[in-house]
Amino acid sequence: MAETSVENSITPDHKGNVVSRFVWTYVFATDHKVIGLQFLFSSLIWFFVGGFLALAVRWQLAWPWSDMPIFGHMLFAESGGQMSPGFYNMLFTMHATIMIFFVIIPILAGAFGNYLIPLMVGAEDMAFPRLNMLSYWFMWPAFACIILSFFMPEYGASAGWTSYPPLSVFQGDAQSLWLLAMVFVGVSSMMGSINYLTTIIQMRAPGMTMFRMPMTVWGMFITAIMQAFALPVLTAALLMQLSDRLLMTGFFLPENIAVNNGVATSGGGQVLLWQHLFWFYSHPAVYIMILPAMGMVSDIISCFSRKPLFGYRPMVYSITAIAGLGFIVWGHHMFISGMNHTLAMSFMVSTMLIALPSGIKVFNWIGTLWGGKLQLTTPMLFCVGFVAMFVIGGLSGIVMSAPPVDIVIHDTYYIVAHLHYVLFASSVLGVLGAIYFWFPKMFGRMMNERLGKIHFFLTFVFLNGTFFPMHFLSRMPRRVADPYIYEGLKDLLPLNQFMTICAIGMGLTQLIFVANFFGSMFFGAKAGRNPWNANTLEWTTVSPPPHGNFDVQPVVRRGPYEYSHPETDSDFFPQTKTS
Amino acid sequence: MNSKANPSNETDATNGGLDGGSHGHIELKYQPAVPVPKGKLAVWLFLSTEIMFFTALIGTYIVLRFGAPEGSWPTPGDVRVLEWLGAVNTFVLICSSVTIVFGMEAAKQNKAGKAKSWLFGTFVLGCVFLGIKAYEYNSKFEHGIHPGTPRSLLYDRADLNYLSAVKSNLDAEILSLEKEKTALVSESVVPHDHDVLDTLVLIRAGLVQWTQRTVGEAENPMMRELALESLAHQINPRTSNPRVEAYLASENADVKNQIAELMGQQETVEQDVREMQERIDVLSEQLKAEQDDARKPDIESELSAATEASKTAATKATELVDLLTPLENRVSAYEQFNGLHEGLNEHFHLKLPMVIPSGNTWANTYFLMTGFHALHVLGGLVAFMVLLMLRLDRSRAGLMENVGLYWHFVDIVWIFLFPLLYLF
Amino acid sequence: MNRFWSVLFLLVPVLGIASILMAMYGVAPLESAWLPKSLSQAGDTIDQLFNGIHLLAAFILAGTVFTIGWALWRFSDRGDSDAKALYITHNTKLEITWTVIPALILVFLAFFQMKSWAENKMERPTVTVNGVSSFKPPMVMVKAKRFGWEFYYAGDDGVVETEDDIFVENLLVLPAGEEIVLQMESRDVIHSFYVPELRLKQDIVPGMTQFVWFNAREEKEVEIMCTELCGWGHYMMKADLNFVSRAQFDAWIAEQKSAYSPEFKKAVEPTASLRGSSSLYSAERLIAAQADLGFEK
Amino acid sequence: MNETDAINRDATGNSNTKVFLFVFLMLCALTGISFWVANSYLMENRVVGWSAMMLVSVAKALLVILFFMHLWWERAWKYVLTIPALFMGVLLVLLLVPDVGYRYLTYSKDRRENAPKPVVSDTIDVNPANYEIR
Repeated sequence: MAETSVENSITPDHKGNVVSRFVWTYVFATDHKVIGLQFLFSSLIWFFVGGFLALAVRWQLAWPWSDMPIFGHMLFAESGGQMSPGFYNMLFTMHATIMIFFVIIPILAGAFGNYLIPLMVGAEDMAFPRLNMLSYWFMWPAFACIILSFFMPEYGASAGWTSYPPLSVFQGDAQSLWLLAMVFVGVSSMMGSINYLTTIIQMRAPGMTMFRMPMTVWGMFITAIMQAFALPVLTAALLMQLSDRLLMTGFFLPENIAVNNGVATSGGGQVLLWQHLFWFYSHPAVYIMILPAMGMVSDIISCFSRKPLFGYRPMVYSITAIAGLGFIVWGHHMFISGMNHTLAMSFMVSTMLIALPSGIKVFNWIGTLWGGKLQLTTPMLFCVGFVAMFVIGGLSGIVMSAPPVDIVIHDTYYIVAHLHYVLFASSVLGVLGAIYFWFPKMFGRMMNERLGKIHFFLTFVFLNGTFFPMHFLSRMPRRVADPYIYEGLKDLLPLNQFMTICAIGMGLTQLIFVANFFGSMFFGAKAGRNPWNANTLEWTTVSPPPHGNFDVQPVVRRGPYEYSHPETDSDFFPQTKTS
Repeated sequence: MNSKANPSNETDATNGGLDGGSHGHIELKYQPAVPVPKGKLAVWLFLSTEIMFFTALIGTYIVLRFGAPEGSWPTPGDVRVLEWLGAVNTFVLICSSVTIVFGMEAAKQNKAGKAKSWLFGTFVLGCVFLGIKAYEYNSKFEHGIHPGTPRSLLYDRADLNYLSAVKSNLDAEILSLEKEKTALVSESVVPHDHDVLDTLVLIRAGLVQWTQRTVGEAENPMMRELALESLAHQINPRTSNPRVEAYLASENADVKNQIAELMGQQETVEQDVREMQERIDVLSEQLKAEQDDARKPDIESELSAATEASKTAATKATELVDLLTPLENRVSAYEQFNGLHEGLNEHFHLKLPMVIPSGNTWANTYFLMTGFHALHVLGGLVAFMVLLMLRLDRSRAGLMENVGLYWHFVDIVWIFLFPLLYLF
Repeated sequence: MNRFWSVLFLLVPVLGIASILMAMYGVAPLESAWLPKSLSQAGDTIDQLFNGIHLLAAFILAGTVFTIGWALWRFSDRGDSDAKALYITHNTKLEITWTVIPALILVFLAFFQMKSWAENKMERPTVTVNGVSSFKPPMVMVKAKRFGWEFYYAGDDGVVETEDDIFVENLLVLPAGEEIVLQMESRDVIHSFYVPELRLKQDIVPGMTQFVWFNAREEKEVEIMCTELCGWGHYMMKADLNFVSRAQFDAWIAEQKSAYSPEFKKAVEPTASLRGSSSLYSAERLIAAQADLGFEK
Repeated sequence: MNETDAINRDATGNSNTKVFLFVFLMLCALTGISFWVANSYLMENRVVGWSAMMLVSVAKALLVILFFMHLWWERAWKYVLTIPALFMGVLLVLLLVPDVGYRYLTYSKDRRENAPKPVVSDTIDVNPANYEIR
């Protein structure tokens, strides 16, 4: 089937209007760009599903037990439109699951990784196109499981995205589907990461040494390594939990635990073992969810500052250090879990250390801005927003890496604030910036700047309105359907209502993005090969690039960030240009 | 926007690739960082992910095994693990590693036929490995060693839950055998070989009900534990357990003494019954013979007193029999079952619940690790089957090497699993 | 327009730090946010760390984001000059400085708060009797279950998990001004014991016994929250914690003892007497086994 | 790239056969050794026996990796892959160890009552005369 999709597949107006041709080009695609777009579109769809779930969570926190507008009467006719506490648990569980496993990881590694890696290193395609196709296809069983789980008696898994046993073993069948979905996502990511690594190691264009690779590729490279090493551990743990649920084994269950139907499991297991194995993956996953964004942000900031990236090599080293340290800090999620307290201290020290490379990155981005000739385009605004928001997320990370402080804020809204500053305010802003930046390359047309800037402004304001006040709620436990049941939390209601209003605003703002995205796809101004005057290899080919990517053999002569180089007249210096 | 900077012109990009079969774009040159083919690099990367997968499994094993209460982990004999069979399997895998290496060498020298026969040898050895594995699994399933509670017959300690499980298991078995027997009789087929039913009935009377009684009456918790442990020991002795054996022997002696004592009592009572009977006979003769009405009431009252006494004695006799039956059952069960070296389960091919401390955790981890290893072996066999359909000349040596790398990895995993599961 | 964006970014640290300070020092309208007043010495230490790290973070936030905003203000391309951007690729001295200084701060932080961690989680109070020092025995055993809290006060023997324990549900009354040790166990899934006023939180893991200790200095009524998801009723898993004077506490305990008749005990915890089994499930299973074997007692 | 060249460009096929046979014999011998260790006096101190068996296993794995998987003949890139994998695998297991040691100490009473109990214990008095029989 690889041979069948030889078309210049990416051009939207390709000639054969036969259905089968469409199927071969867009469904059984082995071209990395088509697969990247497949990941992009499915992630964006899930992004809106996950967003709806988040809004429902916010609704309950602001107006607890009130009738949910529109959906309440569809779903809870018998209870008069109120959601049940179990449904609330499902909402945040599925919100987190979808946002992490179906949105951020696939959009960063799947969509941008697929689209950009071969283009940026000068390869015609991924090393193994068919494996690449499979890695997208393995997302579909996961999608199917998750969609199906919504129709199970509990409307989906509701044990939290961390799925801590024994609770997760007590849950209904939706939990088994959830575990299966995660196994499929894991297999998909593992196939993808092996593909990326091989491509980056073996298929760089002549002259493209490792230290001439753009930061985007570096980010993807390190991410792929982390996925390759961390995911198998999660897969093993997921399979063990699945067998605890279905085969009544007891890897994570102590003696004398009766699961739902009253049958005792054999016991002998260890509850904390799941948390160790889970966080061994899920802490690196935090970096998997931000390193590619950091790479893309570095490229975009350098491009629109018209200035070389400040400290390229330290940036690379700090990414590597983050990855290395990222594997030995997982215990900071478990400070108060009953883990050995001395072990907690060693995790605390490594956690403190990991703040260092993150800090270096921030300083280097600021160094890049300093003395530049900044063009405040939409992608640039999103990326500067990324840096500013990452500072907040990183600093609250330092606060909670101190175990005594973590005693207070663990599992409270402070954590929710922190993780949304890192995952939403940083990663998603970076992703949106990257979409605005590479949209011309993907579809051959520019996105609307005015709408883009309005989108940025509203998103930026509303996200801070939603997530910043959460820092003040370090006494409000998270995952609680009705916090106002506690006398001490009753006075937090107005603040929660304010956050919910901001969250609704943020949700509505994304409609501007949707309009801009689809409008520009068809009516945007035509983009040439290099609309941003950028240096990296993907801008040397046509937009969108044809199958095979390059019309001339790219030969790399310099690093990716030679903006405003004194030796040339123009303020940019493409990597392939002969001086 | 800015075309002057573009290093190339915009001509042939859009019409590239329209000429059917070929990709239609230029052949790009690369600068690989590692002097190996892409496929081999990918296999190595895949193997590093596999290392982490098995690390997680082995880590789980280590946590559960070394975190289990001191001294409770089952020995190979407890769970029917044959060390030598594991060693044979290790040998089989080592052999298969060698054969595939030779196959690859042959392919490199372009000897396709030779390569194929080496590969076929590897395939056969892999099948032998899986066959031995299947045999091992089967021998465990036969003994009720399953991962997971509903089918597993393993209990972590001899307690009341265990006793109740044995009781219900035994009752169900007896009931089904009895049903079978009735069905056979009603079909006027002579039931053959129902020794099993007799054995089960004796186990119920002489072991389970006895233990139940002992546990119910014992005041000393130590005695309760000993009674339960001795039941578990008789069903499935793990190692020689002098404490339980001494308990059983002394209990047996004690029971025999009680029987002797009761027998003595029984004789006296029987004597009484006989005497009473004689007296009644004499009295009723007297009553018949007596002509004097005035004396009749006296004899009648004497007779009724004698009848009463006889009745009491008879009751006492039956009571004694009631007391004696369990004791005698106990003694005959002891005589019949105590010498059994392998325990009831093994000797009579029964499936009664067994006490193997940490047995369930053992089964969970054992089947987890060997199961995933066996799945990997199976994957290798599938790859071999695909390879066997191809001509294995020099051009396929790289492919052979990749499959070989995977197979060696499977071998290495087994190299670690063998001591961990069989010898530790 | 460029000015507009730089002002937007300059507003981030201004508003952020202002609102944090308002929350920290209880200025309206954020007077009720942040943490409640600490009730214990250990809580004060944690508060100092918490606020201290926040002030440090605010300082760094101001420094970095102000620089970003200023860079946008100062270096934006307004199309009024042909000059190119500065060609700076790196500055080793600067980079070493901004690596070493944060590193020193972080290492200092790491070692600085180890003591507080040890005090809170590792150094369980001891008592010395006749020159032999041993761990202070727990005053109450906390049993978390879906969805409520059970508290077993040590009876006259001063030891928990014995027959004379006094059982109270969803209400914990403790004397203020004393070092108190609680023993924590779970009956089913993981729960977490959180008292914001004491800055105390501990996950309660089934099958595990853990201890927490604290010393509240005031008489106050506070709440115990569950902070680990434990099922649909997680949100209503709440208990009251009343700190009272020693005299009031003794009176309360005496009252509980008299109210705590054997019949009541049997009614509320039918399983507690069964050979000390403390998990709901094992007790149920034992009852079933006993009924099966004919040992109803 | 010529795929066959990538493998042991220095060694001829003939000498390889001898190496492979030697490795095979070594592997068999080492399997025998670990089998012997398991049944020997070394297991009297279990930690010694376990470490000995693990060392033997590491030796066997090294033999397979170096010769059968050709790493002996590969260039330096081999370290890039093998060292991180080794590092992370060992680390994961090592960091689980404190919780292993911690585990049995923190058993709750309930769990201890239902936990597996070793059947044979030398410390218990085996003389039944010391127990009252009804």
